[in-house]
Amino acid sequence: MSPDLSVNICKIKMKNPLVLASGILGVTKASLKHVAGNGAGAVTIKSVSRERREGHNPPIILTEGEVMMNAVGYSNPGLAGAKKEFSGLDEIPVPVIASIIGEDAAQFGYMARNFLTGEFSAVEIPLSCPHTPGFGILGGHGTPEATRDITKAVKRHAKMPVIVKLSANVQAIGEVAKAAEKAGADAINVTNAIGPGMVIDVRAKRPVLGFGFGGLSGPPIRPVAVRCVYDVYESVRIPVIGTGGVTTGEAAAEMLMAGASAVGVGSGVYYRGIDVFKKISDELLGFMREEGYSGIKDMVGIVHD
Amino acid sequence: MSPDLSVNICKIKMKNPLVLASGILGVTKASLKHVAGNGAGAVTIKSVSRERREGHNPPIILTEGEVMMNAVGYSNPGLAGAKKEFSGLDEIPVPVIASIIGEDAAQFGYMARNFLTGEFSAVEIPLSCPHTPGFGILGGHGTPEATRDITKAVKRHAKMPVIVKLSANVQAIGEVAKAAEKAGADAINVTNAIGPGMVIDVRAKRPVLGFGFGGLSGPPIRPVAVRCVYDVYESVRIPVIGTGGVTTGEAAAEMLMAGASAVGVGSGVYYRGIDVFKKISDELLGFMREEGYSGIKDMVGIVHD
Amino acid sequence: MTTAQRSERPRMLVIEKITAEAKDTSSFWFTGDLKAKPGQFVMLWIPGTGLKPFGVSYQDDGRFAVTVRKIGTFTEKLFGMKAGDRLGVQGPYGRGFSGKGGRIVLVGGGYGAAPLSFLADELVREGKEVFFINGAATKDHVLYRERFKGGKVHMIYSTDDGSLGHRGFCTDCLTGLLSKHKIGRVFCCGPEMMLRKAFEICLEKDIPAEFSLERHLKCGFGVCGSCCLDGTGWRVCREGPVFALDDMKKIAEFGQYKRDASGRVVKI
Amino acid sequence: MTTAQRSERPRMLVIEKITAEAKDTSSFWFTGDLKAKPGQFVMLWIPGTGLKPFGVSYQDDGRFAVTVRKIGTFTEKLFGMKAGDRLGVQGPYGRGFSGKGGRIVLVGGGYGAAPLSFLADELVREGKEVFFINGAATKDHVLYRERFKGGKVHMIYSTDDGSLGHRGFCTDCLTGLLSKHKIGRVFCCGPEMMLRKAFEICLEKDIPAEFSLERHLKCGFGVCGSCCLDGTGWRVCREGPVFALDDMKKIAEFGQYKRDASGRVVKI
Ligand SMILES: Cc1cc2nc3c(=O)[nH]c(=O)nc-3n(C[C@H](O)[C@H](O)[C@H](O)COP(=O)(O)OP(=O)(O)OC[C@H]3O[C@@H](n4cnc5c(N)ncnc54)[C@H](O)[C@@H]3O)c2cc1C
Ligand SMILES: Cc1cc2nc3c(=O)[nH]c(=O)nc-3n(C[C@H](O)[C@H](O)[C@H](O)COP(=O)(O)OP(=O)(O)OC[C@H]3O[C@@H](n4cnc5c(N)ncnc54)[C@H](O)[C@@H]3O)c2cc1C
Ligand SMILES: Cc1cc2nc3c(=O)[nH]c(=O)nc-3n(C[C@H](O)[C@H](O)[C@H](O)COP(=O)(O)O)c2cc1C
Ligand SMILES: Cc1cc2nc3c(=O)[nH]c(=O)nc-3n(C[C@H](O)[C@H](O)[C@H](O)COP(=O)(O)O)c2cc1C
Ligand code: FES
Ligand code: FES
Repeated sequence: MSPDLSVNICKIKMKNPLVLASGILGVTKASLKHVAGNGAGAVTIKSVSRERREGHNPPIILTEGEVMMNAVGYSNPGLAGAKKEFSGLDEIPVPVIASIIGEDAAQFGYMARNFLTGEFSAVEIPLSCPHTPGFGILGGHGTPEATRDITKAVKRHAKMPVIVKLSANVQAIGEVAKAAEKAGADAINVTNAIGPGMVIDVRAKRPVLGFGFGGLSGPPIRPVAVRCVYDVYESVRIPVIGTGGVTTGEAAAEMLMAGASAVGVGSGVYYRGIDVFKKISDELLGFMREEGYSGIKDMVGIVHD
Repeated sequence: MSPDLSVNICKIKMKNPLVLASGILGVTKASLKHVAGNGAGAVTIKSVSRERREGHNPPIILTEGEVMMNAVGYSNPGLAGAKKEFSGLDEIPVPVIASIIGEDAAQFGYMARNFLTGEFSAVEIPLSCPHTPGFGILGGHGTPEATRDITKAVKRHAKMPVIVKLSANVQAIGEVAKAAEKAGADAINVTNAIGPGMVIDVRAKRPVLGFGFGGLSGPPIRPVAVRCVYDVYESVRIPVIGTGGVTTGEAAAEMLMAGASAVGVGSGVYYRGIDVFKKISDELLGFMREEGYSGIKDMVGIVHD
Repeated sequence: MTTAQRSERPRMLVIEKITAEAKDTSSFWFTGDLKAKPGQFVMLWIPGTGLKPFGVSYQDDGRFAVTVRKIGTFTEKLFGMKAGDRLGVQGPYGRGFSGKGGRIVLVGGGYGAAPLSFLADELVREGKEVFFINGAATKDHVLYRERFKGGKVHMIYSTDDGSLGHRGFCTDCLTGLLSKHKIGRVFCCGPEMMLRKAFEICLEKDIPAEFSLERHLKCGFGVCGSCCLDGTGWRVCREGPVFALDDMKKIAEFGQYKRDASGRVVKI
Repeated sequence: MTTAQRSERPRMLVIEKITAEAKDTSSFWFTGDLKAKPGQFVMLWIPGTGLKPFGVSYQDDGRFAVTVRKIGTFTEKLFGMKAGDRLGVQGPYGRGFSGKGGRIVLVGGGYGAAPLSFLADELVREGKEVFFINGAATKDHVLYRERFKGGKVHMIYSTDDGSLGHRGFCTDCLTGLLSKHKIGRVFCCGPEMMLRKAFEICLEKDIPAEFSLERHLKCGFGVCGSCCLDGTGWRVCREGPVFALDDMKKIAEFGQYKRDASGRVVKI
């Protein structure tokens, strides 16, 4: 019998453990559908704020060898525009995860109340963007206290699982994860882009990114993400989505073994093409067959045994 | 006229800005000499503690694509052995920087008093190792308070410039740098290995490193190091040594432009061979010629203008 | 297991020369082996100002150029630069024109003529017969009037005010050509309304055709999602900017609307 | 600008078979195209136990082996494994034997015979005349007694107790050979005191020679500095483990001392 790739994490049923990470494509419904057609098990929309945002001035993304760096700055059409954009989601054949942002707990709560519809399978709250003033790390959302307050505010209004997205940049990631769990989070996603970093063009004598610095993603951050997943798995009982640098089936297996129940894929869309989801699924299946795993659960967290 | 590569940072006179980073080779005097012969402007010894340490169980280093990860665990022959090892340093044609470690300010002070001889041109104190229990980040040395106390303890006994080596892992790196400056530090070195990260062998179902996790170095961490240098340059007036992922002349120029007065090179020894120092010097010279810089100073911090 | 990638960041290149092509339109020349295909674009970086896409308009012997119309903030800054200054160049990106077909018609409106002129060079090199319908607002706005003087490309001009060639829509000339000659394929680039007209004509006459679309591009290499098209979700910067007629049918927003820097829908 | 690198981490390989070579000494066989040169070594990883260097002792047709002497913690664990189990293999690392010279002498002591036996295979393949002085404590400890039975390698045995071949130092046999034959080059591997003797003999007779050194290796690929040699600072894992006679002269610690896992100097 062929190994079973399906997972069911906090009531999100997925045919495989691969989730499109927020902010890579996902600006439009059509784009999510395109990604779903390329084999993703679930898709996340690009984070939405109450007000419309143009984001940082381009360049907003660069790659430097295997590293990707971005400072997109949360461009999004705002609550009203996004609500129109993300309706009729039944067109998308896989679960759609919302992503909402605010500058404080009240704004997060507002977004949860006014943006979320029953069409979403879950909502993710990134408390971890490293390069947008007022938000995430720069908004002071990375502390256990802020994590607790924001999670509570969202839980109050969201009639769906709430996923708290953390950053590897936080020192005691286990403590932050515990704060989220205690406040009612249904799952943890680690990690957002890390660093941040700066790339300077030595001829222009200027940082390349319009914002100056930006978060790192891509294959080289995978070891950091795996370590975070490992730490969070030791700290909480809610499921973990492991995100960061996964581009191959073996890398996905590594995340699962570290303790992830599902795996986020972002930069992989660049490194291996939009069909990265199909590729990773196939490779994961091959790996499971070779190593004799019958289902994803058999791998989750086995490094901790 | 050929551009001038020499630098003079807090009385350390170097023929070029490239410093062998601590812990890459540097276990013996002969090894330092070998590196000096391959073009380094200065060399740093592997960190020495009072007691002899065997370090973590191998594997202690791995590479995963462009990332290097290590958890050496501060193996060193201890104060007595190292004192014998590092005498007669005049054999080495470039400045030699000592590196001492302890678990608290008192131990650092003890090492400064008992280990440092006039043969060293400076002493570096790493407060930033991400993977050795009792030391660096895991020893709680990354806070502004610990940084202040340890720096003061070393300053009290060291009759030479004191370089404080920080970690990108620290959230407010500018604050930590300021604490070091205020306590009398003569220079800041950023960054130590970052992360930490974990690489799991999916067939062995185990972390590869003997210690489980380890610090990241190599080309992919360069953007993070550059950003740290940029931030520290904005925060303090003492010179900065920029370390992390430098393997080419352009990467060295990038560090300088971000605000570094000298450039540490560690993993580059692997990525481009032990003559990496000669290679980077030549490339830097070529770059300066092309772009019309007559000396290193002309580049330092120009991104801030 | 990931393949080693080139770095997606601008390289600073010296502007070799700037040549005026028409009113408010100039070509910026660079030395370098871009290896672009006609229809591909580069991202130009003006440090401190921004990053914008421009089609490649010339390429041979280790030189290439883009032809830019002065429109707003970025392009005004660009027009303030001179030969010897440096500019960041990134790419080439996107999928270009197939170049397939025997007797070929190019339909270019405004700076849309830019990528088509590079395509024309290539087609001539391959010995193909090429009709180039070159439309603009007025005679003063017409690009490349000298470029194809050799006669190997049949130039057909069209202006809104009739100051050069046909007066009116350049797509009228397409209808004319298609009824006179057996045409293998039509390649179009220009304002979306023009593209839409050309699309309808080719659809009706059942002529193979390809269209180069413009949307708001931020990254240029398929990551940010700002250029995705409704109907299919295709990225203009990656699956496009050139799409074949059959694919165009599936692009629901074509000729209707696009999105701005925030992702908000705006009418065309 | 850095070249894409292979990853320096163990690959888990199935132990194909384990063959006893002598008392407490076995060869561990793997399937895989190692592409090692004689004298190079691999790092073996037993997850949870450690990582140690072992010379490659066989290699052909997509198979290779290492020959291990049971000595301490790591090797005891290794001897507890069986065919079908998996082991991490990393490398090959280091610079091997040059293989230069016409008529050749190999001098191996204990498991030092392992890398030399792989070299012998290669030299025979090249049609060279090979004398292999194979020294061990007793007859029971002698490796590869069956391996070179074909006769293409002149085997000369030496044991401490005289239970097989010459009784005493295997270097005595080297002196004997050098006085009888015109020898092109000598390759040595074994305990450092044996190497030192062989070195002095070759130095005196002015015969080209190469020596494989052992030091405490931690990383195996030139980064940690645990294997650096006094006099030159060379790394056994990178500039070595094989050094030519002229280079050996510069290695101040040769035959004197080495360093332990902490870097502390210990007498040899
Ligand atoms: C794939 C692709 C290829 C392109 N190739 C070329 C090319 O070869 N030559 C060229 O000159 N431009 C080209 N463009 C357009 C170019 O990228 C810029 O959008 C344009 O130059 C305007 O930039 P700006 O900053 O100067 O104007 P902005 O300050 O951005 O805009 C000024 C005003 O012009 C309007 N405007 C902006 N962009 C356009 C537009 N594309 N068309 C009409 N009005 C616009 C805006 O609505 C605004 O009101 C291409 C675009 C794409 C997506
Ligand atoms: C380049 C290189 C190639 C090598 N090739 C081989 C090989 O082909 N076959 C092989 O069996 N070994 C080889 N070794 C030695 C091997 O790496 C181990 O050091 C050895 O197997 C001991 O490991 P252990 O953990 O079992 O013993 P340990 O527990 O480390 O040591 C047990 C005891 O043995 C002593 N000891 C440790 N290492 C040695 C040694 N190398 N020689 C003598 N006594 C020692 C220790 O001092 C200790 O008292 C090689 C070493 C190097 C550096
Ligand atoms: C271009 C880009 C935009 C991103 N935007 C968002 C975002 O809007 N919200 C969010 O939670 N994470 C965002 N991220 C972070 C990713 O979701 C993901 O956590 C990170 O990139 C690490 O995964 P990866 O290495 O697979 O890309 C963005 C990342 C990139 C590269
Ligand atoms: C194998 C290894 C050992 C290291 N040991 C030390 C050490 O003992 N003391 C220290 O301050 N830094 C140590 N470091 C950190 C390096 O000095 C340097 O800060 C880091 O590797 C980043 O620079 P790089 O990318 O050029 O290697 C070590 C790094 C490596 C890779
Ligand atoms: S411009 Fe970013 S995906 Fe197309
Ligand atoms: S074993 Fe690490 S440098 Fe040789």
